[in-house]
Amino acid sequence: MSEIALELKHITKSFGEVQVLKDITLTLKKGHILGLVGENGAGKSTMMNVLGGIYQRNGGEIFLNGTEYRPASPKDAGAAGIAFVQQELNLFTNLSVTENLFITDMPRNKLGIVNKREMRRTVEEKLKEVGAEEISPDTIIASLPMGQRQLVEITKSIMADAKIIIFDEPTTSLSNAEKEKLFGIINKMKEQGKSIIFISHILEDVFARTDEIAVLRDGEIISQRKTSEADAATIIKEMVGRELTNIYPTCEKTIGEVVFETKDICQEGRFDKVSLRVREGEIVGIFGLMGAGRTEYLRCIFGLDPMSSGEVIYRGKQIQPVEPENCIKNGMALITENRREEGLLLPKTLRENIVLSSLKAHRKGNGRFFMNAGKERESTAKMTEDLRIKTFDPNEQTAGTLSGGNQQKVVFAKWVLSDPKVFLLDEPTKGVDVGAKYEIYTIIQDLAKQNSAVIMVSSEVEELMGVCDRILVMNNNRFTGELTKNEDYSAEEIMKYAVGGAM
Amino acid sequence: MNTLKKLKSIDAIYWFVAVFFIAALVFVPGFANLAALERLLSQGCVLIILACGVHLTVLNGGVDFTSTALLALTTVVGGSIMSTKGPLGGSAGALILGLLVMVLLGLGFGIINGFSITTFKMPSFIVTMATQMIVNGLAVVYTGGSSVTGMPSAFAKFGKGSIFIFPYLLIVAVGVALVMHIITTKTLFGRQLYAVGTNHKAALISGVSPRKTIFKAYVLSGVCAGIAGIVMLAYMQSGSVNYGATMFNDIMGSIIVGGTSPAGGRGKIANTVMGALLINMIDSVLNILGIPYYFITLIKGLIILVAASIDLIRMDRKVAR
Amino acid sequence: MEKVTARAGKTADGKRAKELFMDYGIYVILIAMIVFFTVQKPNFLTIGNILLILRTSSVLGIACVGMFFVLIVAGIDISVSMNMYISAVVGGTFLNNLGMPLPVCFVASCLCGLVIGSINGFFVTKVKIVPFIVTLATYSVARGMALFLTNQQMMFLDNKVMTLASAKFLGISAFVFIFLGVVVIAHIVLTCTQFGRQLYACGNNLQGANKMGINGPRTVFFAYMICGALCGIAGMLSACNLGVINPNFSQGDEFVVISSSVIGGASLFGGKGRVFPGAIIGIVMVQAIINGLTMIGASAYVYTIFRGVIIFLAVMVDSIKFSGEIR
Amino acid sequence: MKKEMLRKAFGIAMAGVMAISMVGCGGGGSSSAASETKSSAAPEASAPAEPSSAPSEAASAVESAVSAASEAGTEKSDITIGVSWCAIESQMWAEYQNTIKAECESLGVKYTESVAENDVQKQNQQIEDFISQGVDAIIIAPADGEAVVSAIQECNTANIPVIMANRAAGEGCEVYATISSDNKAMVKREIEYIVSITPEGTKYRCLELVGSLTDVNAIARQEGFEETIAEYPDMFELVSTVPTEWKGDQALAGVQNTFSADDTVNFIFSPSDALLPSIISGLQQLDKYAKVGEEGHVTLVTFVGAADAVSAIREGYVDVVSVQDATNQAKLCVQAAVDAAGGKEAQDYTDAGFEVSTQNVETDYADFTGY
Repeated sequence: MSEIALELKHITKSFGEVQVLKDITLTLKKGHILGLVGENGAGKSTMMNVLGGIYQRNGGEIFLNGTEYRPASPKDAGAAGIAFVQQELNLFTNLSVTENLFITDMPRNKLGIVNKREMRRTVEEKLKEVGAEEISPDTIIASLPMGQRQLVEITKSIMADAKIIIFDEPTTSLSNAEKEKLFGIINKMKEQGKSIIFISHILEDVFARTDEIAVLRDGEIISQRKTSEADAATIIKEMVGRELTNIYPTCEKTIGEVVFETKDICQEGRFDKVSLRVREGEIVGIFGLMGAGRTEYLRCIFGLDPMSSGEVIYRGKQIQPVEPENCIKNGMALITENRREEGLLLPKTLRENIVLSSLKAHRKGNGRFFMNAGKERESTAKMTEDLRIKTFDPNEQTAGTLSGGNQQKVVFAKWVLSDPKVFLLDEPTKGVDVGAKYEIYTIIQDLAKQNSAVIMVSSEVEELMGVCDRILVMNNNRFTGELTKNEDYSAEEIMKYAVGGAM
Repeated sequence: MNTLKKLKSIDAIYWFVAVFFIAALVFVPGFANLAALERLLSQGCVLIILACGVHLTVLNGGVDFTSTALLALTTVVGGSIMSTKGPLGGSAGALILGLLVMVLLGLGFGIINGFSITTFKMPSFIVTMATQMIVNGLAVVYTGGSSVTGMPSAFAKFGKGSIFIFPYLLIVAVGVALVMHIITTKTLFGRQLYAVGTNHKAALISGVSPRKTIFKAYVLSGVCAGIAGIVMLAYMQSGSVNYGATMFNDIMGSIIVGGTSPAGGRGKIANTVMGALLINMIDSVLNILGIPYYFITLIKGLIILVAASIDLIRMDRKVAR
Repeated sequence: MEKVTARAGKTADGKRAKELFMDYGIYVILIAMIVFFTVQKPNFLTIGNILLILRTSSVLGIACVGMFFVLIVAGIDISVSMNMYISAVVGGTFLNNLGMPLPVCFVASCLCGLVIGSINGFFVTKVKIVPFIVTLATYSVARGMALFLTNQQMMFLDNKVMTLASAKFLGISAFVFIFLGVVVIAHIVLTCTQFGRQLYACGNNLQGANKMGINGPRTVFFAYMICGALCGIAGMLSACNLGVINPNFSQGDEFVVISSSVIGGASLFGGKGRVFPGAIIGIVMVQAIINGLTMIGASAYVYTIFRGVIIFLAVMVDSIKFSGEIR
Repeated sequence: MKKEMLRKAFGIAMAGVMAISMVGCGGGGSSSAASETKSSAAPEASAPAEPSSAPSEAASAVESAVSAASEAGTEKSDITIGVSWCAIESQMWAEYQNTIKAECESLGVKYTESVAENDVQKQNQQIEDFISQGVDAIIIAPADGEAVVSAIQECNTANIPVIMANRAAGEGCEVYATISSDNKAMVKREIEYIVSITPEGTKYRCLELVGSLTDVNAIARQEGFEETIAEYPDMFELVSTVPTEWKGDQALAGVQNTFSADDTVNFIFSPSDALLPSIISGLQQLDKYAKVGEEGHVTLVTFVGAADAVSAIREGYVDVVSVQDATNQAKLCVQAAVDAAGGKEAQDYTDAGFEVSTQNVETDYADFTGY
């Protein structure tokens, strides 16, 4: 099995003056899984878009099964047998499963009327193929849970009988069970002789599942080698270009009394009397599989989603009503998992973003209406420096032009400035490259050091074990386990609680 | 180099206004005299005030159709209260009451709009369209369709008077624009408004209440419409249910030509004022040149298209989304 | 967003009732209106009058169908009314000055509408200007052109248009058949063709659609083009109906069309709406208000207020369940 | 004459230049979008120049005729009259406009106009722009006589004589001459006339169409009609009042809806001939369009005196039209304007109008064809 399915030679691509791809040279063998790793902004998405016909390359050659390949549109790529499973789900929530799967290629008669029966039959077959026969082809996507949507997305990629399938961070929104299922499907595809490119931030997965690993950095392929010959330290080094000695920072801090408490939180159809206590200076991790209710819990106690009953208490005082504005007033802060949609004002300057949640504190004197621009600039300068945000001018540069890690730091800066005492962090390092991750962990530790209570939700067990003083495990909208640092931390134990088997 | 950079950073609209104005001064006979300029300035006042109000609603991605209808309702109601033919005989008290009622009417419908949009989550487009019909209907019911005349002399003087070539009405308009400018740029509410307009969810999660902010924007727009009604009444010396009927395009034109993004979150009051002046000047100059009005309509439409296209190109260059 | 599974007991029943009300609130208002008018004037609910309402609705109904296409791709078209005007003028010119047969005139106005629609589509998809602004501008441009072509005067149409206006099959006006025909075709296009489903896809997530290999801009462009073409037909049909094109022809009708479409279930946020029965319900509801008020001999002054209130209520019921961003 | 053309050309060129300069300023960069729009916007911007060349040619043709006339010996060639129209939406106004144009031409007077689309605010602005333009006299056909007072005051200050066409101005301003007709009185007289020719015992069940409720003239005609029929309760019964906003489709719907509610309606009052074609279309669709005296005839009473209305009377379908003598009014307006500009006194004139009916059309008005 050494036939080459896809070969990229010296691909270059630039936007205006910025050269995003400098030299991409890559080979994908038939029936192999190629893992592609690299920091955010290394050029992975651009490379994929070149392959997918969304962008046109500036230079270099691509050979598909030995013949020159130059896609002019996504349709060309599809016709050539290249399929994509995207990081963000590209499903139309207002259409049915069948319609989503056939959206560009519906079977139809001469009048253009589509053959619904034929479509449904094909979809049923394909769904069975990926082991998702529980999904009805006529269901509207909006009524499917996330995991099932991902399965639909995968089904989509096998619709066209693709020879090469590219998975772009497919596991970010999946529970472990779903993840296993996905890898099962990938292996099955491999057995069928399909070639797969697997892009992921999660090194464990890459090591466990791939035949080869290629590292992409700054628009160049740094290395491509057999997985069996690679080790994590080297790969990480190649990704960031420097050696990371300690991924998780530690610091000296004192953990005090219980300051934050959620009591008997109920939400119609989801939570039934869920409680949680956090001490001063403590970092509490919440682990749970997708759909366990972690994100929903944070959003619920922050007042973003309706809460039918329950109390949110800070320092013995009940926060009432539980609405974002009031929660913030009482010292709470929420960092959501999707910063571009919910965290930042992308077209606005860093200054405007950073002072956003403490606007009232930046009013002039004792006045009620007017803003104090000088004070804003001062705070912004301090924050960019403290959190080491890379920017040429925080008063001019817009948040949309920053890299993922820097954007996340701006979100942190926004909250650090308003000085809350309870931090709710939802996947704070999602989509952030390794270097920036470290800095974000440092920020989190610093917060705890300054006597804040931190609740951190993450899908990466390792990360929680590295950062948190205590880990709570959630399953089916309940807390099912609790582990304390250094005593009983073990990934297997956590997973056991998470799948709910042990209880 | 530095001056060039500075010149470049001036928004395009100022250049257009300046170029158009100078060209009109040079080439259009009858334009370059003080009386004509004074007339030009007094014509633009109502548009400036209305555009400033609607500007706020556009900033959060909405729109306010009601403001033009409020122009009709406030002038007939306010006019009938302060009229010398009215029950109060045009006394000073009547004048004050009339002015107050006009602003309150604007405020009231602003509250209704804001409440419906924020509480029932109705799209502003439809809400304000429906309230526009209702407000217009009320104005017609109130007068039976006839005009209201007989403004007290003090009010007439206010409407016709001027300092040098600057009509009193312009001073009101500039005052309103200035207040709006300060509100949008210097105050807490202004910052909240831009934040909500840019990213509704991010604003909510950062403790800025979109509901309160949007509500306030519509209320302010209503108040502006009330004040615009006062200026209109003073300028025309009569109240009519017919006012504002064809103004909406000009209002949106002013805002768009001023570079405000109709998607929300971006745009300056000062530029909208300039936009209003430009639209007004185009109207006037083409009128003086004897261009048929349908060409004026057509040209204004084209200018909106061109201005919006340019704005997008500039944004594309500025922000890589 | 995600469906909350209802719990057993009373609350669920209450909730279901509430949801039912919200889903069918428009129908509740429609029925309430019908009952009100029928009580006031029993001949409101006769076959003849219902057919009449349908007939009165048919012209703007066709424009409504066009508006559905645009609303489904999350756009809006303010220029519909002036598009109707200029198309009617073009069609009328073919009829009067060139002496063309009526079908040719319809083709001419349809083409004219199509051109205006294409201009809208071009600026929305290529230049990427917000549709509201583009169509506001083309509104002015089309109006200016139409007034120029007519020299701002009334344009009388040849008498042969009356044959179409009075034509009846089975006692039902030809207009109704044309309207229903357009609705049926549009319904089939939207539900049973790939293009139709792609329209919904583009309205739901345009960027996603592009990535999926749908030619998003082209699809949206076609939506505007179809809307334009249908407006062209509606314009000529209206002109045939009236026998004359006044300078204020169809002025303000864009509001009627948009509000009817929204009442009929299309969303200003795109991706939603069924032409059948939505477009019919929407426009019939608005026209029934006018018909009913005329029948009960209401004062001329209450018409606009009543219409405004009904539109307000209808949209309110529809919006309460909406959970997205406030605009 | 050349100057005039230059001005127009300049106006259009300026708009074009502006549009292009806007693109130029914005699109200096190298982005592909910029060039895309540049190429798209430029032809758009030049678009107005194309169609406008036609009217300016037409205008120049008129002007050359004017100058020819002035060369032929008329001595008033340097007078310019500005005419501010409320709107040219009915045949009467078209007649008015054509007559004034022709009259100006024959007198060798320059003519310039603006149309306000029935928007009173716009009309005020346009009148003020005439002042800036430096015209010698202004003829105003107001959308609302009360609402133009403020603009007329401006004219008074600028010493430009104002002639009111068709409708009088409100109080508080000086008008040189008023050539008007009293809409309300005319409608009243028209209804009286109908009463006088209607046999005793006839019952009229009336549908009244109302023009725009925001238009004072529509209101005047409505009041005239309603007040008069109230005086004859035995003869008239008002079944329905339908607002039309001067729009044909609403008039048509109003007719159909009313007949659907009440088949016995036998009298329609139309406030303008502009609505008549739509009313007739509605009646034809209902098979109610019969001649006077025939079975099922619906009495049609209308206002203005357009050609199609008069011919319909001649054919016997329409009963009565109240005619404003637009031709004569227009001539008087121009005469008054020329007199005023020449410093002479001008006379007010009230056009009483006349009724043309199926009974008198062949006798008294055999030559009258309407306009």
